Amino acid sequence: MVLKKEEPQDPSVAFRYPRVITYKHSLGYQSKFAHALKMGRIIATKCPVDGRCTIPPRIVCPMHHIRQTEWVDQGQRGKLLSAFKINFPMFDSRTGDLKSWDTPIVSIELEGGARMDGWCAETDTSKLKTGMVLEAVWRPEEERKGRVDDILYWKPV
Amino acid sequence: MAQRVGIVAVAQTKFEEKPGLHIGELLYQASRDVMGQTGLEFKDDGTGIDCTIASGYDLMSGPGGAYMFLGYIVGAWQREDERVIEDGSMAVYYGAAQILSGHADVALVVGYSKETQIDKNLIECLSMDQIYQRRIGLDFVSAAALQAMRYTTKYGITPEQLAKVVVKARKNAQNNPYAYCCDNLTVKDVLRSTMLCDPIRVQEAKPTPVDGACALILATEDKAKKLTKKPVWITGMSSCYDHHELGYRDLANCNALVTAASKAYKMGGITNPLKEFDVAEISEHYSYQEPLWSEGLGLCGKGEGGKLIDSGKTEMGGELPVNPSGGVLSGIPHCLAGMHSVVECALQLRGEAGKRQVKGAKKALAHGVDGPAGQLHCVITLEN
Amino acid sequence: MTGERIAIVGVGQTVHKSKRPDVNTAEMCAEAVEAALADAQLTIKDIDCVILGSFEPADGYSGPDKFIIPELGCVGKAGFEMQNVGTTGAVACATAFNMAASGLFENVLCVAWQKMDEAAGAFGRGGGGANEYWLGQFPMSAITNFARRTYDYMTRSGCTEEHLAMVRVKQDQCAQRNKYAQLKLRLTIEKVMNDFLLAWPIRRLHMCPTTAGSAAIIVCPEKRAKKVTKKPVWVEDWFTCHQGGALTMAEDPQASTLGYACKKIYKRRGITNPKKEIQAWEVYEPASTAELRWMEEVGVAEDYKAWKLFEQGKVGIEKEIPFNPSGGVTATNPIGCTPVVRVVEASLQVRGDAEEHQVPGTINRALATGYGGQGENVVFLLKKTL
Amino acid sequence: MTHHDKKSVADIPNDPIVVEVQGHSNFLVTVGNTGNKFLTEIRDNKTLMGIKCPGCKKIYIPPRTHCPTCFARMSEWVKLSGKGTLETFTIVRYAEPYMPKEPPYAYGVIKLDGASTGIVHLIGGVDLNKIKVSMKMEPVFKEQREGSILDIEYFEPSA
Repeated sequence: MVLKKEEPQDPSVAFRYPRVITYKHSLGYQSKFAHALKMGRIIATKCPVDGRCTIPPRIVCPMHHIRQTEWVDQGQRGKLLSAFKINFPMFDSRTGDLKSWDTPIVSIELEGGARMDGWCAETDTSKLKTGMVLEAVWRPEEERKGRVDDILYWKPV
Repeated sequence: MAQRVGIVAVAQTKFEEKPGLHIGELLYQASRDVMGQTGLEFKDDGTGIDCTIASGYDLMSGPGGAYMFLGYIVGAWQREDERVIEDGSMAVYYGAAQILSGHADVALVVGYSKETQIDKNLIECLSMDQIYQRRIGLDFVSAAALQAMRYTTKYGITPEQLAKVVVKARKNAQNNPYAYCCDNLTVKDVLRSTMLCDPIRVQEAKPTPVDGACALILATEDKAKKLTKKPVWITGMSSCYDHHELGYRDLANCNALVTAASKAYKMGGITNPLKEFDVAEISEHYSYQEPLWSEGLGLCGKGEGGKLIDSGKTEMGGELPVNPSGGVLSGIPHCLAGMHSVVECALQLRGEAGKRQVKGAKKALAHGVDGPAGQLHCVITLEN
Repeated sequence: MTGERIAIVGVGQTVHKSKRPDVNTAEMCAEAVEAALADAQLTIKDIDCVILGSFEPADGYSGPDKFIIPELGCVGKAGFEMQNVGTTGAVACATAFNMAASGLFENVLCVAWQKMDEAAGAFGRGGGGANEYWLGQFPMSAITNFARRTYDYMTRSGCTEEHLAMVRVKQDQCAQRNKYAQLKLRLTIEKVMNDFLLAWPIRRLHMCPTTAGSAAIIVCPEKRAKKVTKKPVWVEDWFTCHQGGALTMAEDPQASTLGYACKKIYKRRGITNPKKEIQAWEVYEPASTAELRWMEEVGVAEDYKAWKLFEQGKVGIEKEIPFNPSGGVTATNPIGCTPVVRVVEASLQVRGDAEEHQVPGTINRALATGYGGQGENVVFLLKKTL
Repeated sequence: MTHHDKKSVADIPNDPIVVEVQGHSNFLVTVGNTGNKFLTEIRDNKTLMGIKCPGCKKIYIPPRTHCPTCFARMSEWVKLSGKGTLETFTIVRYAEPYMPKEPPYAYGVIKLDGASTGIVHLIGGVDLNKIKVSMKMEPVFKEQREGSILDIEYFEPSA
């Protein structure tokens, strides 16, 4: 998982082959979710059969295979499900760089029922207890890009 | 084949640039369409669809594992979904083999591709071996051009003959409501268009980018008869690999296609393809491929592909209309061409091809190709 | 199944290593094919269909089969390549089984590989597109997945870090007896517990390594299989269960389809007491800690009690539960090829040819699995006699 | 449950957004012993080597370890003159980031004397419009060679 330090001495034995592929992914039906993030809101798609809300939003409910057209506001707070810290540098899949991650990753069940991941302001994981209420802290509106990291982190209430 | 495999439903989306659509939406549209036609859903008691087979390169969808959503979008939640990393015809091939094996009774085969989100040439360049051919920057376009030059010079195929292929494709596409490019081209227009990679001109290459999806449902003979009044039968199929290094082959021949075709014809009981087939859908990514693949498929003798075009036998109303849909030269996305061929053949054999219908079509030939300069071919014979 | 009954007549694998500078990817695959052909006493001329499998973004290729095929001497043969992220190898095996059972072919060769020494910077590292573009900025990987899974498991079951270390030590003991395995570390519980912490409770030693390796199997229909070999390994059944990224780890940290797949296949084959009726297990565990939950899901331990079996020393090659006698995935992990290695190892157990790490007694039935993503599983049942 | 539930989501737009996602890679491509020998000979001695199959007696270039048709292990190296005949060519007139040169430039398949196969490489040292099939060709090597197939700068028509 860590890039090899030693480069080959002889290029005829091995050589580096750097390559970047740029994808222009359309968010399609997920676009509304991105627009909501820009507005400082979290919304989720809702299954018409069992009412389960999902983030990332999905075109169909995986279990019932029925088109999900209803969007539900998920509020700004949620209950902590789990938290863990990564102690080693990992690739940032957006930039391809190795990066240290010192804030814990938390799973949260939002008021609207959907579950999602986020970063936590509290770096001491021993102070994070399952069930405690966390609140979203957003980037300033002008800096938001319609991505999940528009939510800077979650902080205990 | 020990028993026949039936195609019970087919669907395709309109092929066009759809930059605003999520890639999963394409897949949903096509798969929902065939499931709606048959009323089949994924069931685990053997009364519905048993498995899903998709086609296409992973790197086309996104950086690594991006098609993970495939399963639940088609409704295969906690079910079998598998992916053939080749042209769509190979997914049909595998789907049919899976039914013959008895492991599945009903299979959903899907293909979807979104060229607007990616540089298609770059992805194809990534198919070349890294040490020699990719290092010098070869991609599928330049590989095809090398083949085109070799083929046309060896057998004296003229630019006019090749231009006719494009004109025919675009003319046929005018009868196909799903087609992307259906402009009124003349031979002169084609020959005047910009040179892309000698001897291939821009109009002689597959239009890109284009997005779309196809879907089919395959079933065992018994189930197919119950599911539809108009089943289409897969009677023979085979794939075959050729050398990867272009220098290892004589590019004027397509030995892999000859092998694949002879195996498929033997299974399907075909001895004179030009006479016995009523319609053919051949994957021609570049104009020279129609005459060359025709030779490989045994529709004419070696080096006679150009004459076959001139004879008009492959036009609509001819002895064997080739690509009534317009085919790949009218714009079919990457890795979907072969599956689209099967879908179109099925529509022809069901008599549901609308304005592009070949009257009374009973036997059809579908062909798919992948790899540089036709390294991997797949041939499927069908009848109603 | 209504098609032909099928058997594995030959298996082969490379010696798995972290680096293979002496060969390129295609040549590495050829080694496995040579081994499988020698094992089956066939030549490449006998093969009429080739099914390939690799996780292509880690190859740097779109369609790596194109350049691998000539090196395998398979020009002019039928075939294609399969890919399904983590379960790639398993899907390739299933495809080869289907092709052989279809009656279209006599001898089907299935080859899978991964050369991870090349792929340190593979496309899509860190989760890539797997999270549907959205959660992409989170460093998602097998490590974070299994940190969560294990954390959740520990809270539910009450097992301690020491138990997790016991699992790793058992795997190492098995791997030391397997000449093809990559990591042979002579571990102790202390060594594991003091290892570098990646994400609590996952330590570096708990995770699967990056491996360069390849494996191949040859599959034949019944009649042909009986002619080719005296020791065919019959493919009794397999079940594929993918949930296609339909759940994020936030939604269900224990999301797994292994239990579901096992229930289905046991029912289909009339297996009521898996612990007795299956004598050898090769279960894909990307992190050693996952083995605990997997043991429960396949039915050799009660829910959330598998760790007690380790405490009682009941797991091992000569012990009550011969789980992963090859050393498993934490010893060797050439991604796209790993499930094929499971099938190869399970076949060797059934034949009684696993040498040093052979489970004692008659192995009438063995179970192998492939795992991928966040809960994709393929379960294979192999038998000595039909 | 809370006031959020009543909050309308209708005012949130849903026009499609296109995001750019990048897939990065930095592969360390292993050439292997056979390829290594071939590339080292080019680098150190400006020599092209073919490899001969003991079964079908064909001589392959670029070399590989196993014969693509009979799967025999090959180890017999054959020194080639490097000269050959142009079997086919093309002139690339579109630009892509992975290309080794600015277009237009030419590729050709050169059937090498003494080998059973041809090799694909760049064509240079000639007016692109004057390239003809069945020209006699020979390799031009780079001054600075590093052990890659691109140590051959291009093939040019023999004088």
